[in-house]
Amino acid sequence: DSGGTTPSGAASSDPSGGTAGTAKALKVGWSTIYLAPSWMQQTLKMLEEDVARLKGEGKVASYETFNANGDTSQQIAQIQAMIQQKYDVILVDAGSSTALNPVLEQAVAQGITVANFDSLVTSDKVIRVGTDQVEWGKMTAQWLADKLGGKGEIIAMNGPAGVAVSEERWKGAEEVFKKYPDIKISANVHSEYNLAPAAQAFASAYSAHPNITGVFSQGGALSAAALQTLVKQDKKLVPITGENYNGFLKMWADKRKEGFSSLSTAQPNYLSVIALEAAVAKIGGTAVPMDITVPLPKITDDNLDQYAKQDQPDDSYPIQPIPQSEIDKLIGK
Amino acid sequence: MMASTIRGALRDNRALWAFGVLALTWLAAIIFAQGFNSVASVHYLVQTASFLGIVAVGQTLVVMMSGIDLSVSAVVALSAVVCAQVSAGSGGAVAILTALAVSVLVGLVNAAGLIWLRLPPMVMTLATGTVIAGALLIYTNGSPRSAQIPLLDSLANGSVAGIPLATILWLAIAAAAVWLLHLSRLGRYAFALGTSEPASRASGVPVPVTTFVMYAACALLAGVAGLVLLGFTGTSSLTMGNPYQLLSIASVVLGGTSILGGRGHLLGTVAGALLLTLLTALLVAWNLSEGLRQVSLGLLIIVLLLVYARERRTT
Amino acid sequence: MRNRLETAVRLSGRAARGNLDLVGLCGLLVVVLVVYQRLDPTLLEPATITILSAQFLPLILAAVGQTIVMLTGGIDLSLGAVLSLGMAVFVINTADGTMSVVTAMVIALAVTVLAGAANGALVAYAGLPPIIVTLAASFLWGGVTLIVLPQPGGHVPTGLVRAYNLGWYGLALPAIAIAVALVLWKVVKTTRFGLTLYAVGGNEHGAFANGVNTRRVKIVAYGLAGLFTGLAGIGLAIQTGSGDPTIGTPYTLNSIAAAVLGGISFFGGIGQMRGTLLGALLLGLLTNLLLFTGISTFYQMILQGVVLVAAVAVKTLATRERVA
Amino acid sequence: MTLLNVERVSKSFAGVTVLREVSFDIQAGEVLALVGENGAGKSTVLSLITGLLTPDSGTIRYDGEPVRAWSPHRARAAGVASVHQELSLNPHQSVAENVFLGAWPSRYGLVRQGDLVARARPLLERVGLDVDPRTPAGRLPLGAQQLVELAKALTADPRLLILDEATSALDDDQVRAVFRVVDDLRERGRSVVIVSHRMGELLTVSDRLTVLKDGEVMATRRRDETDHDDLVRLMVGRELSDLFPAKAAPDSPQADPVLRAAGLSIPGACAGVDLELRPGRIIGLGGLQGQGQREVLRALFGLRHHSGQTEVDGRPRRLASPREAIRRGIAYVPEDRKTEGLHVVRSVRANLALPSLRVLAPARALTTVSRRRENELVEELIRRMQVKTASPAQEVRRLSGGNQQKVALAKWLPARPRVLLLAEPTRGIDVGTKREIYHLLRELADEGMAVLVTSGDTMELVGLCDEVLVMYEGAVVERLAGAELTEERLVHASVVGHSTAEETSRA
Ligand SMILES: Nc1ncnc2c1ncn2[C@@H]1O[C@H](COP(=O)(O)OP(=O)(O)OP(=O)(O)O)[C@@H](O)[C@H]1O
Ligand SMILES: Nc1ncnc2c1ncn2[C@@H]1O[C@H](COP(=O)(O)OP(=O)(O)OP(=O)(O)O)[C@@H](O)[C@H]1O
Ligand SMILES: [Mg+2]
Ligand SMILES: [Mg+2]
Repeated sequence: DSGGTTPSGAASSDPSGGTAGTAKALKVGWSTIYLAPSWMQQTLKMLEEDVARLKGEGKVASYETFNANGDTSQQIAQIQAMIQQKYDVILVDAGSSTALNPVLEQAVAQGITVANFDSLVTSDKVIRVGTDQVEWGKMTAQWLADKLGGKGEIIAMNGPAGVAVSEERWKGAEEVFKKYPDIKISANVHSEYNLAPAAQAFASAYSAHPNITGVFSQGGALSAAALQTLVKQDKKLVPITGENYNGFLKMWADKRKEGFSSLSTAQPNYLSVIALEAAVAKIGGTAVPMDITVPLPKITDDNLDQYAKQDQPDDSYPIQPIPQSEIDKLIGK
Repeated sequence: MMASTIRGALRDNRALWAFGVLALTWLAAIIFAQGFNSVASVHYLVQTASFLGIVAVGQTLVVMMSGIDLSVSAVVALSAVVCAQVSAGSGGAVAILTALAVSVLVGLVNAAGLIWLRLPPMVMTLATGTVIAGALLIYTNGSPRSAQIPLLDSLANGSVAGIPLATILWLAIAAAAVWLLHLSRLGRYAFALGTSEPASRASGVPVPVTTFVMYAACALLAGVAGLVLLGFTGTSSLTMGNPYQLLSIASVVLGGTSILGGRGHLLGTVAGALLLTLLTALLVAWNLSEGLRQVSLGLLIIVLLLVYARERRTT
Repeated sequence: MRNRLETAVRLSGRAARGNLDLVGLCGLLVVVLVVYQRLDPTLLEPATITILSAQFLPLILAAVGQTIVMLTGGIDLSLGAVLSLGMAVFVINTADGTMSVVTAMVIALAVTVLAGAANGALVAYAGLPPIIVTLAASFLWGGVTLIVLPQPGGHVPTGLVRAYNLGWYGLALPAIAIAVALVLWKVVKTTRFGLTLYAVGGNEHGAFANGVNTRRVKIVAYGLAGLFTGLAGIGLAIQTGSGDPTIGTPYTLNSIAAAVLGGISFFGGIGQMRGTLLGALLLGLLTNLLLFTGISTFYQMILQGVVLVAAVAVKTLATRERVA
Repeated sequence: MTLLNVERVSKSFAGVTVLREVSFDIQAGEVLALVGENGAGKSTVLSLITGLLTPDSGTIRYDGEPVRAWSPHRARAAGVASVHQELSLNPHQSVAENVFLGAWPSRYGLVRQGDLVARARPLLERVGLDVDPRTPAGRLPLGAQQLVELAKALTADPRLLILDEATSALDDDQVRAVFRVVDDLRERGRSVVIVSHRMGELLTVSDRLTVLKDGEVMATRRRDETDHDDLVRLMVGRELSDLFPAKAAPDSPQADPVLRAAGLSIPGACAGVDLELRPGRIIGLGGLQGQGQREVLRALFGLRHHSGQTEVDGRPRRLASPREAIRRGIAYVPEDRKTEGLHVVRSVRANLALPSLRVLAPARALTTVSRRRENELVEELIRRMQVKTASPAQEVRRLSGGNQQKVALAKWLPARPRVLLLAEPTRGIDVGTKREIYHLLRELADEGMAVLVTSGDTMELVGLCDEVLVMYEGAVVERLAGAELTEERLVHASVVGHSTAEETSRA
């Protein structure tokens, strides 16, 4: 009975979206390219909590997760199935920055509200909630360049080649490093965002270049791999940029007194929550901006203790909760 | 005539070739790329090679009987995840044993599928791999744990007389596998199965027993590799085994073992794993773009195989 | 007399068993379709057919390519990489305008045919087993794809994307493309080359000793597989309106699964393309079906593995010889 | 006119010289026989002619021109057709498709199955084969497959037909059909090279005979200048007496059967077969091709599902797998040695040791294989059976056919089986070796082994066996022993399908 009508047309004009009783409850689905990585698991939990809350408020009727397990074509099929099943809101963590465009636009054309977060598509017809990946690279690279005083030798640890997130972060970093001709990038390593292969990749790069003075890393597991290797080999702890991967944060906290220093940022899990709330708000009639760029958190030597969680597994991504007011501001309420 | 005799002899000893090529590549690396001449570099190459190497030794056992195990990647993760999970409640020793037992179980299931359901090994092991990956998601509820198990930690990171313990473990495993494959009765049966199943059956080879033992041993070794990796990184993850699926097969083949089964030597796989690790490191050192790096890796593997791993025709 | 009769009975029994395979697959397909129809009543409407055929086209064509290679007794582990390569080459050459799309298609197909033929030449001349050659080649072509298209991008004319995905004057273009490709195969199969393909797969040395140029046959077969794989890549590019250098990877194993499900032997020389078609359809529909049933994603992977094992096991057990 | 000249060709494999300056020629309209012991180099020299191999030195002239860049493809195009010693059919394609392999008739480039079948029929008829051309070739019995090969060779109406042991799996009827084809070709001015170990056949069909020994031509004789003994002397280098050993004394006390089968049935292959195998006796299974003889042997070795009673040493035992059969002391040497008999890509040593691993690698040594004892065992076997191999490490596929057969038999001996099942044990084996095998089998029988042999060669059955069961359409129709065991009665029962006794009683 959710019909093919465009729900936004029937929405009330109440900008606060507090018309829970009158608006119909929504059918929400999330299609994700992967579910196995712990970041995704954490995201799923956060999303489910928010869904539970919205259900309580009567705004969401049902919720479903779809895992494409790395297969972009399957993700397309999933979204098509969701269109078929007349979902009201489709959340997407995309497996390809371009391949999903047609099907997502098709969903939008059917009156479905599509909110894309984390790994973003290039289509401007959907709500896109993300961080600025180029800025990520710029910010952390700049910190490293400053730390090195503009000269030195570094190893760059990147994610898998050909994946948009990885390429964009590196693009930002490269821009910065171009300004410092005295910083030599002696090896540029690609690895899955995964500790074991990263550790091996770093170990082999490091054994070829033992004189590096810094590491640019664009992922937490990659940073942990690098730091771990240095610690194990009892080598000088050079500055390493990072991410809020708990294994890395714990090690950093531990080695901080030995002079190790980093600047880390995060791809916050609450992107999913913002995306969900943006979609719900949009259906509720709010003028939600199509591009929502969430500021990148900064984890420094000073605020590290708020993040590093000694009691949680290494493979988790601690993050400070985002206040509801902040969310409301981002989604234009 | 002399030349052809020598060629024949060398051809029959492809494992030796693998070591020769390894030595040459290493020499080339030392001369043409920087950083390969240090003790530290050797240390880390043999250490990282041992993770792959342990899996590849197991893979050799099944390839020799003309099988293939595509579930090794899943078993690596399975063993690490189970160990980390169990150790939280029951302590290290129990956890290690549980992990290994579960790994062996997977091997037995693989073998059962081959024997009783008559599935092609590729299909069966691929399917078990998928099932394990799904089961792990359910088991961990998506968040696998970290674990500091002292035994595994020292096994993965410690050294004795400058030789990484992981490498020593690898070589010990390889020695045991050499006995199993090349000296014991079961190994003979595996070779026989690898060259002709009908002839083996008609010669009284115990096909089920051989299959069960070899697949169980392969899975067990993947499990051991998972544990060592758990020790190495201190944490488990659901995807930690992924690189080993194809690389273990590539190591076996680079070691001169015929992928069709029945020909080769297990020690070749040791060289193969080292060679593959070295090649990867070398390509990193050259600082190529990822595209060029993959192209080079593919071409290098083909060229090396052309040197010594060609199959003879059945004329 | 009795002998003759028994032979006849045995033969017809075998024929039935040979087709039993396909009959079984067809039966399963019908069951799946009926269930599907209940969950999605629009199944047989043109719009849904367009969508589904667009969705299945890459897998079906990739499986056709894989089947050709498997019939020669080979296997192509670089199929996914070649598919991405075709897609990448296609999208960097398309701009708006029909002419350029056709040119881009021709260029992309030329590239994938060459890549396939190169695989075939290695298999034929290098004396290396296909599984190894194509494993190494998967790195090679994957690398080439990353050089051609370092990250997702490119653009396919929007009109084409719309016509392909939403129907063109009510015609399901992807379904037509699939039909054309299958007719093409049917023609190839009835040529001498088609028979040679089966001959080489069934007994390579025998074929060679009878004057068949086995090397050329392999090169052509892999090249032909490259053609179908390239078509799959182009289809995927049009479906998604763009190119992605890593999108092809899952097709390697999926195409093998479809072929095996369809009764193509790993040892070559045995199997029919219609089996592969059924296998690919079944695989695609089953995966889709899971999306409608609302089974937890955690269990979906397990189910996929179990379904594959069960399907292939039932098939092998039902059709195997009754020898001890 | 000389069609083909082989001039001083030599060939060696991995340092072992196989052909040494071999010369001979073939005239148009002539049938030339190549004879020689196993491993003399017959197949090798024929492979040079068909382009499968290239000579190390020497020339081959075809039509007076030295052949250049010779390959199977070119040879075929030039009118050389061959039936190789090893079958080259594709088991999964139909007989018709196999007959035209590589040269399928097509219209507008398309091959029509109906057309294939129609064109295959007369060819099959010509070689005396009565099968549906649509049958998959792999389903035919070996003999029929050889005839399909022959039909295939005839498709291009060859100028030179090469038959390398093309009659080894055929029964007498089928052999006659082949010879009709050969005669027909000769009459039309075509040439034929024929290799066979059945000397009698060669002496009837050929015009000249060239004898090879150890890779060298010993002599070439016209048919009317030579006879059986002369040829054997040239081949073997000495006289051969008593081809067959003496039989067991007919009135000697009979031991209890080791293996007994009652009502053995396999759907579509055999029905209600009763047989008893006793120590010291050699029993033969005769009859035309494919009357179920092979399946009986396979069933007794646990390779084929069957119904009926089987008893070992008087106790009922299920023979459900080869392992069980082996455990009960049964050994089997299959007809098709390349798939079930041998690991062709493995060494002679590995093949010979495989069934004896329990002894060579006992549990108390943690199943470690004793290399020393393995080498001893293997060398002993090679010596005893006179296997001609460069070394125990040589791959079995590099052995000549006859030597492969020896390995397939020899590997069972150390296990001291009590029942030996042999399918066509001398197929493709030279006279000298045949004699050795016959004597060996009798020796084994005298030592207490029970032997069951199938053979398409009537003379062999009559000469070797103590009793012969004749099979017809899956049933045993006649049992011949003692004075009743003659070639005439055996052939009669094979063809007519019931015993002479029955005939007389019915009359
Ligand atoms: N499919 C085939 N089956 C059998 N023989 C073949 C086949 N293809 C080619 N040959 C023949 O095998 C012989 C060996 O081929 P080629 O010389 O190319 O191989 P090679 O690389 O030299 O191998 P090797 O070193 O083992 O001799 C040649 O005479 C060739 O014509
Ligand atoms: N590819 C090869 N590699 C090594 N040795 C070979 C090869 N082919 C044949 N030989 C050897 O050459 C010799 C001659 O073999 P060939 O097959 O020509 O004998 P033959 O006369 O046909 O014997 P048979 O009557 O048993 O068929 C044998 O000793 C055999 O072992
Ligand atoms: Mg050569
Ligand atoms: Mg021969």
